[in-house]
Amino acid sequence: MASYIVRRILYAIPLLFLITIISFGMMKMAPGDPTALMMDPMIKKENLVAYQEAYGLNDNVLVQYVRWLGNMVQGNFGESLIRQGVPISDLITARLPNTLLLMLVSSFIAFLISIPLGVISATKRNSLTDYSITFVSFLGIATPNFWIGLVLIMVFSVNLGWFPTGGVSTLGEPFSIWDRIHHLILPALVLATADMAGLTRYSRSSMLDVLRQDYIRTAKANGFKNSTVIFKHGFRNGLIPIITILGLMLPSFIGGSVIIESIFAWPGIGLLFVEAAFQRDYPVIMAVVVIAATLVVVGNLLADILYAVFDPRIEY
Amino acid sequence: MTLPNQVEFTNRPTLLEDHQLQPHDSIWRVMLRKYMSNKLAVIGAILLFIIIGSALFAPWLAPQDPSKQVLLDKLSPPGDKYILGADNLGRDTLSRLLYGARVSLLVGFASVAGSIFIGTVIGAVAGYYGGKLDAVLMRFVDAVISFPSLFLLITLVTIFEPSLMTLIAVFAIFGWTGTARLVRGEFLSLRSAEFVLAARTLGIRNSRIIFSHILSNAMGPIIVSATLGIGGVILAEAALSYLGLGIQPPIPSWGNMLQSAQNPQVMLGAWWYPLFPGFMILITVLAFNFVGDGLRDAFDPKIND
Amino acid sequence: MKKRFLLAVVLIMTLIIAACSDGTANEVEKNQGDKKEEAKSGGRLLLGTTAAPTLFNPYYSTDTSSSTIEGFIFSGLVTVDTDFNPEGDLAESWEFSDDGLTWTFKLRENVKWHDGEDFTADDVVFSYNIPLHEDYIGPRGLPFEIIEEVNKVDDYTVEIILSEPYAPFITITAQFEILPEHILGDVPIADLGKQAFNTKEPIGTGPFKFTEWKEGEYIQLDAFEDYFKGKPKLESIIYKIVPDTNTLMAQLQVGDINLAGISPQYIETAKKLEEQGKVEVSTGDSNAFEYIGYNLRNDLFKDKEVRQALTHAIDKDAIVQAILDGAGTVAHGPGSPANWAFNPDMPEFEYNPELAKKKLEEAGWTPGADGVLEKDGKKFEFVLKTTSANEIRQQIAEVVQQQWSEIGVKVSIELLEWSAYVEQTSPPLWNFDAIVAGWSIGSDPDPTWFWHTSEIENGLNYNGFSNARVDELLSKNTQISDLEERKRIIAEADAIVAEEQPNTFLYYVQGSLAKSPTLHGPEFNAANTYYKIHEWYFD
Amino acid sequence: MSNLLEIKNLRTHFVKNKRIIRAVDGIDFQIGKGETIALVGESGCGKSMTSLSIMGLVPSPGGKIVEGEIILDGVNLLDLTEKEMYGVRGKDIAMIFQEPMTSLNPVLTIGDQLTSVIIHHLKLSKKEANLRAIEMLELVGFSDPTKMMKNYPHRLSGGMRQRVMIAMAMSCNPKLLIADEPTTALDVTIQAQVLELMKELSKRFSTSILLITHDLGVVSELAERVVVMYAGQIVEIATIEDLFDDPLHPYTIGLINSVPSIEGEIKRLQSIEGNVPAPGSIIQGCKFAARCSHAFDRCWIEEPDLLLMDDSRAVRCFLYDDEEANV
Amino acid sequence: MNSTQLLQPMEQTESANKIPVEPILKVKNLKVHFPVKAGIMQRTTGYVKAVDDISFHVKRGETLGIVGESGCGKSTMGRSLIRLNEPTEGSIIFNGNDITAMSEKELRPLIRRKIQMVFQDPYASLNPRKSLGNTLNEPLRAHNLHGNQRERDERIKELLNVVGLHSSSMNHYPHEFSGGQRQRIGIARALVLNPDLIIADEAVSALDVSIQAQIINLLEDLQEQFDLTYIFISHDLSVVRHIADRVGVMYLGKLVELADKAELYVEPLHPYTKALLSAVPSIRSKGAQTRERIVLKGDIPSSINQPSGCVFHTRCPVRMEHCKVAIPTLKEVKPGHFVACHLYD
Repeated sequence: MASYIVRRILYAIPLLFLITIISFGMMKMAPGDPTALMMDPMIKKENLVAYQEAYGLNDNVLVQYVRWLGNMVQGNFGESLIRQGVPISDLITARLPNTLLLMLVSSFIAFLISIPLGVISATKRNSLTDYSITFVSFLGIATPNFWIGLVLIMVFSVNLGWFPTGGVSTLGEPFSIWDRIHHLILPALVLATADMAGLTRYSRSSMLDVLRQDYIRTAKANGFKNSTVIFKHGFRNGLIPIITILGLMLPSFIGGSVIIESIFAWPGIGLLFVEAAFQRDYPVIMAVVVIAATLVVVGNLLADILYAVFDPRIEY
Repeated sequence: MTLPNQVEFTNRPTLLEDHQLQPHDSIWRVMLRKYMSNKLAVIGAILLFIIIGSALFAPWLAPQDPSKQVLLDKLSPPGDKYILGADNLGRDTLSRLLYGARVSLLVGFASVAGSIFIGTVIGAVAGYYGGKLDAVLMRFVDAVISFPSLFLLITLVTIFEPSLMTLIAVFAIFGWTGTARLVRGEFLSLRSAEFVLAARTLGIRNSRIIFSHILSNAMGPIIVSATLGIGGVILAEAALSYLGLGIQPPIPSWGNMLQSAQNPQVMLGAWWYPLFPGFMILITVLAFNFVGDGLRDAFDPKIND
Repeated sequence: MKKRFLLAVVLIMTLIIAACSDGTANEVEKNQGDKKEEAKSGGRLLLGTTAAPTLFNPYYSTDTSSSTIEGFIFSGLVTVDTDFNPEGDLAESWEFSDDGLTWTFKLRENVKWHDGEDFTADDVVFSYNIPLHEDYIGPRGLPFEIIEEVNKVDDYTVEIILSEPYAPFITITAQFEILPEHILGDVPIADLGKQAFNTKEPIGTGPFKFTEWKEGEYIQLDAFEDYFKGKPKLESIIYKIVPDTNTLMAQLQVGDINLAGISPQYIETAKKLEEQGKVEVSTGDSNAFEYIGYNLRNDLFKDKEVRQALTHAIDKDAIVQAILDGAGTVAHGPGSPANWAFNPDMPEFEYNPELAKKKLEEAGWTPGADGVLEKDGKKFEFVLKTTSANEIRQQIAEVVQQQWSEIGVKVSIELLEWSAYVEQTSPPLWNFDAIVAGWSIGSDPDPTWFWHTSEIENGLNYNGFSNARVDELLSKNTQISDLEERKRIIAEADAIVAEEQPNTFLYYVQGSLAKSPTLHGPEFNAANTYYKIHEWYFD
Repeated sequence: MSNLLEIKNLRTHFVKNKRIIRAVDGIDFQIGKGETIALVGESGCGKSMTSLSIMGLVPSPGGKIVEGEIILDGVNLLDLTEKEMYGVRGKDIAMIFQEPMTSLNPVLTIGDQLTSVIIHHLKLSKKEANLRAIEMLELVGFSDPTKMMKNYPHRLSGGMRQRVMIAMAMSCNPKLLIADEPTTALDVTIQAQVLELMKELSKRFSTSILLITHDLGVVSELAERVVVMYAGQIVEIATIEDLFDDPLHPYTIGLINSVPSIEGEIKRLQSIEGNVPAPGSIIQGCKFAARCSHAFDRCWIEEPDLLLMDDSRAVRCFLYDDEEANV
Repeated sequence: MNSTQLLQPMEQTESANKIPVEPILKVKNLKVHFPVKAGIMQRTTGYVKAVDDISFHVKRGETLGIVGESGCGKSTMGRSLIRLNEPTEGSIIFNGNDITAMSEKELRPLIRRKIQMVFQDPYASLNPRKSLGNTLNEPLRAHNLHGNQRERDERIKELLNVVGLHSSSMNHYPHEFSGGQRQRIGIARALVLNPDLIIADEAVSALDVSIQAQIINLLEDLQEQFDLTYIFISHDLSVVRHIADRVGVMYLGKLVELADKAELYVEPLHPYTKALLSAVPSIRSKGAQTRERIVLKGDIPSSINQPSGCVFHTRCPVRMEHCKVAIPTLKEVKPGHFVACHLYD
């Protein structure tokens, strides 16, 4: 398995390389001058040129790419165009933990709710329960995420006052776990709903697949109770494809954070990205895009490893 | 001339008697039967039919010019004058919904058509020829897929300005990866299917094998993913609209109609305004999903009941 | 809000708190004075905004959020009061020579930096020399071009020599705060923009000292005990960054924010909250106007009558009522009622589509087969550009598009992302037919920037407006230090501009400020919302 | 020889596309204690569904036992509750399946799978169950059973997996072992091994075996009596000697003659013309008539009953109907 | 050339039968190896020797049976003969043409018309999206045979008749046919270009016994009728005995024995062949004595790690010391009887 893991890791390297090329390429397609936004229209022309010179905006594209990549490999993402003098890595390190926390918690919620639902749906195939779960999942897929978020804020935060309207913690209050959880519940829930629906559908079909397998018949023929058959023999097998699905869902999960963080004022990289996008802060946009893609690659890597842990058939 | 040994076969007249052959079903009819047995899929198809129909006939169905503003009537509730109320500029919501359907569906269909095309070509090439080409193409797909799509969409939309054409292009350019993987998978498995081998041994040309033998059999999953993809694009456009990066007003799309209702004032005071575009998005995406699900079952040879 | 000089407010893209000066300002002050004795000190001001600041160094930042916070941390030589009158801040008093070229500032003594050091003339000399330095890389060079040299007379006296008389000069000294020479003096000017000082450890002489910047969440400032005007009553200010206005409103409603500017679309919501007793809203004209600008390089708009006709076709009142919910005053010319130089008596082109049609017909434009006006086979159609970043301008564009269509003018709307919009509308491209835009006027009302011929090539006169009389008046206005005289000159220039209608002036922006009822002090003000912030307090 | 299992008039039906498929259409037969009986027929004849009916594992929804009795040691299994059946499956009746590659759970070790069955039915401790499992593995011919316990199924070849399946099936001393095409998926040389093993075990534990297969060769190796099925019905029951020496039913005859022999030369194979009827097709008269070279008028109209020829012999064909003989 | 002529045996074939001439197919030292990639860098660490140094020839008009257990490489070998798998080494000479290295373009007029294949799985071997008529029409069009559609339809109808299907079934799709009928379609498709050699890869394995017999009979009839040469690949020794003239036995990619069927089945020489034959369960009938059964121990080794020396030595009941080291070669020990075993050195 070690060799399998090492191979997966090595495989990720060219992927990351391609990711940087694509990100950089996109940025360079931008027609506008990034300095336009931040410049006082009354700036002296010499100053503008000096400024562009100082930020290397006039160099050859390849030179810019190599410089950027080289710096990035050393953890130096450069500096924000807007927030002069602030290393982007500072911005990222301040924001990333929030995003990761949100994602971990919401994926946990998604798992906790949707996998059992999917399993129930599969074992009670074509029953009323199955139809209800299916319908609700479809509803979940079809409802715009941000809409759920806004409604929840209006109802639970503004009208009922049960939850804060946003942010990671109450400002100025001393740190408390409860306070953090209190702030986390709504955004995590909304982020979870988006993928919960899909995950329920996937775990249903994965479980249905498993329940059709011969070894399930074997277990039944051995006289095991239905619940034993489903959980001991079915569940783990059903879980394996879901792990892969989870890896595949990661991009949409991280993508969803853009919206959720915007709605809930959650200071993660998604919000940073939106801010940067509106300000055309290219170095920040690039950095976040690369980080987000890297997160996906790393997440997939973890999924692969998890896969190998759960599935003894993976040995090489 | 008579064939030698034909006598051998004359004692088999019953071979093809009707009770031996299953009722003369075309594949399409079999699929239709499977499809019709999925209630939700049938409902979805009916809904889509209505939605697409009303989009096509919007100019005849719309009670008013969708861009006609009566500022004094802004945020009128549903009633006689405005069946579904009026928006924040006093425009008729129903008319805008109908015209918005055209835009939302156009974006959905056009961008999915584009991404299906790109994805199919790349997936087919990778899957059929395999080897190094496949490896390179798939690495590229992996890399593109690693970008959370919303990040890509936002980046590109901010770079290129969110016009109708850019949105379609951006959705198409980054929506193809799923199809590419899917098509590649189909090609890989169909490439070694016995009927393809048979076609090769018969000297059928590669191009014909790809199109007539492999692609026609991979069409099912492609259509399914396209169906689901349209729903996805409509949702994504709405999400972009939320950030103000979707289809730009005054062209009405359901996404930007919903977006202009993102305002506590509206949400509390004029609930009908965000309700209807939201509902249309929901229903349409739901319908596409139902249809996709039904098609998936219909195309799946494994599921026979 | 001294920083609102000029350009900060090209960026009134969306909502930002604007300022006002109506008669109530003095009254408020009095009230504050009355309550002073009973006021409890303490309390935390949660100031909500949708725009994150960038850095705290007035010579490098350009955005409103940063300027606001700089105003808390630093002090300038002067500040402006609620009526745009310059008032001594670090400078106790100032005087200028008869030729208007030499300005002498007498500095306050016993002013402490946040780190305990004394403030001296060296700090002023250092600060004002930054943008003059040849290595200076930053966006703020232009206002300083007028300065010839900055000299230290003694520890508490500074002399500034200008290259020509310039009346608005005093507002520049209000806009650019003083930085500590003892900390930054040794830093090469080229590196100054990237100092950790700017973001992590700014040291000023202002009422609040920087404590923490929680990335993406808030900036915390705590009261500076040794503030030279007395220790602020507020314990701290938390400048909270909220991603969008919806969230801002929600947070205001539940009390997670106790002070925020309200953009016009949300004014009704804010009023509702006020009815519920959750907030108090104060409103006033801000120092800005919104307009539809015509590119006079375009043949379509060369004729004054045509421009006037276009204005006649627009129902400004409906726009103000429907889009702004009344939160604006219909405008007929440039300037702002908030400003002392405002001319209330300018030519008006009221809403009258029939008259518009008539005027256009006189100008040779007659309806074609499709109802669109034509002249010499050319149709009256053009592109109206605005930025997608501003919802109100977007809606205005849609309304105007429709109203123009009623007189046979065909307009298509193009929404541009902000920086692309700036790039396309400004020199040297001027790639637009018409735009929906807005200008904020600086602390000094000088209109030279917008209308003087010399500003066409590389300035803010995007329209390409040129009028000899206006040029003459404007050139004079900055040379004159007498306010009444200056006001008269500016009024005349503004009236000519209004007559010429290079823009359809739509309305004067109204600003609103919502605060928690327990917070005392803040009132909406076009000149300086945060005037005397050290005296604000909570019950 | 007393009967271990009696099946009386068993009917198992399916609903597919709103059509009723009579997968098992009224079958009766018995299995004696210690007897090995083979259920033979081509695909779709209902032999596998018979075995699933006995196990109470008819796939549901869709399938249903509509009539009949399955009496094991005097108890009608169809009267038992699902909970009571848990104690029967794997304990009294064990089963091995055709596909050894997929019939074992891929994520559990061989040991896990074996011991869990043993603990479930024999109520042994973990340790005792382990010993028992090792013993069983040894019995089915693994030289290093302890090591095998820790293995996962994917490391084993098909033959080894089928041995594990047999070990699992035999681990609780079942009264009846149902072997559904146990060697079909195996290579000849491996098939030989497994057949040897089954023979040995059945002798040793005197377990009754219901062997389900389409391969007459395998039948001849293992079975004592044969039940031939066609289209959901039994067409002939005979001892193995009678069946091969003197098959009665035209279908049985056709079946035997259509198999090429490894022993010697046959000039031309005799084939049964036509196709196996599609499941669910409704056929009037004898279900085999359409393919039968002896069919006469009556066969197209009436359906023949299963005629008892003697104690061990029965055939469903009008050719052996006395009434016909009289005509 | 009209359509019916095509169905007739080729004239030159008939005359060729009279003179003992070149075999229709000669295979020399054929190897098909697949690289095995392993380790972190996915280097090629070894080869699956699916087909390892096999030589034989096929005489015109005969049926050569190839038997072996799963994984012995018989299918790969069959496919490599028509270049569906690329041979790694060796040569394949068909009708005097070396086709081992020909381009697809060169293969088309020659091999793609003259060698056809019948596949195992009657479900997978037909394109479910094509009607029977289309399936049979396509190759005719691809090779520009039978000018117009009417002629081609005629030809297809005749073909269907020949394989025992009703001509009305042209418009039906594969899913409407039973397994046996589909296999007839597969055979019709193999015949449509009028080939000389047909490779039948487990052509009857997936069928029920009663149907299997029909198809075997059909294949035999067709061979006689069209003077076909067959390579009949199967794991079923009984079927091969019935249909083949000569039989080759494969084990782990090697041809271990090759002889006339009479000899091979009655007097097998290779220990593997002996074990294989004895393992086949057969219908017990009166008088026929049951042969002594040799039950081989253990499993077939994986083809990635082939045993050294004689590949069979790990399971061989009569192995000798040098079997582990020395690779036996296929030698003619009796006229027409080849065996690769050190016992006969």
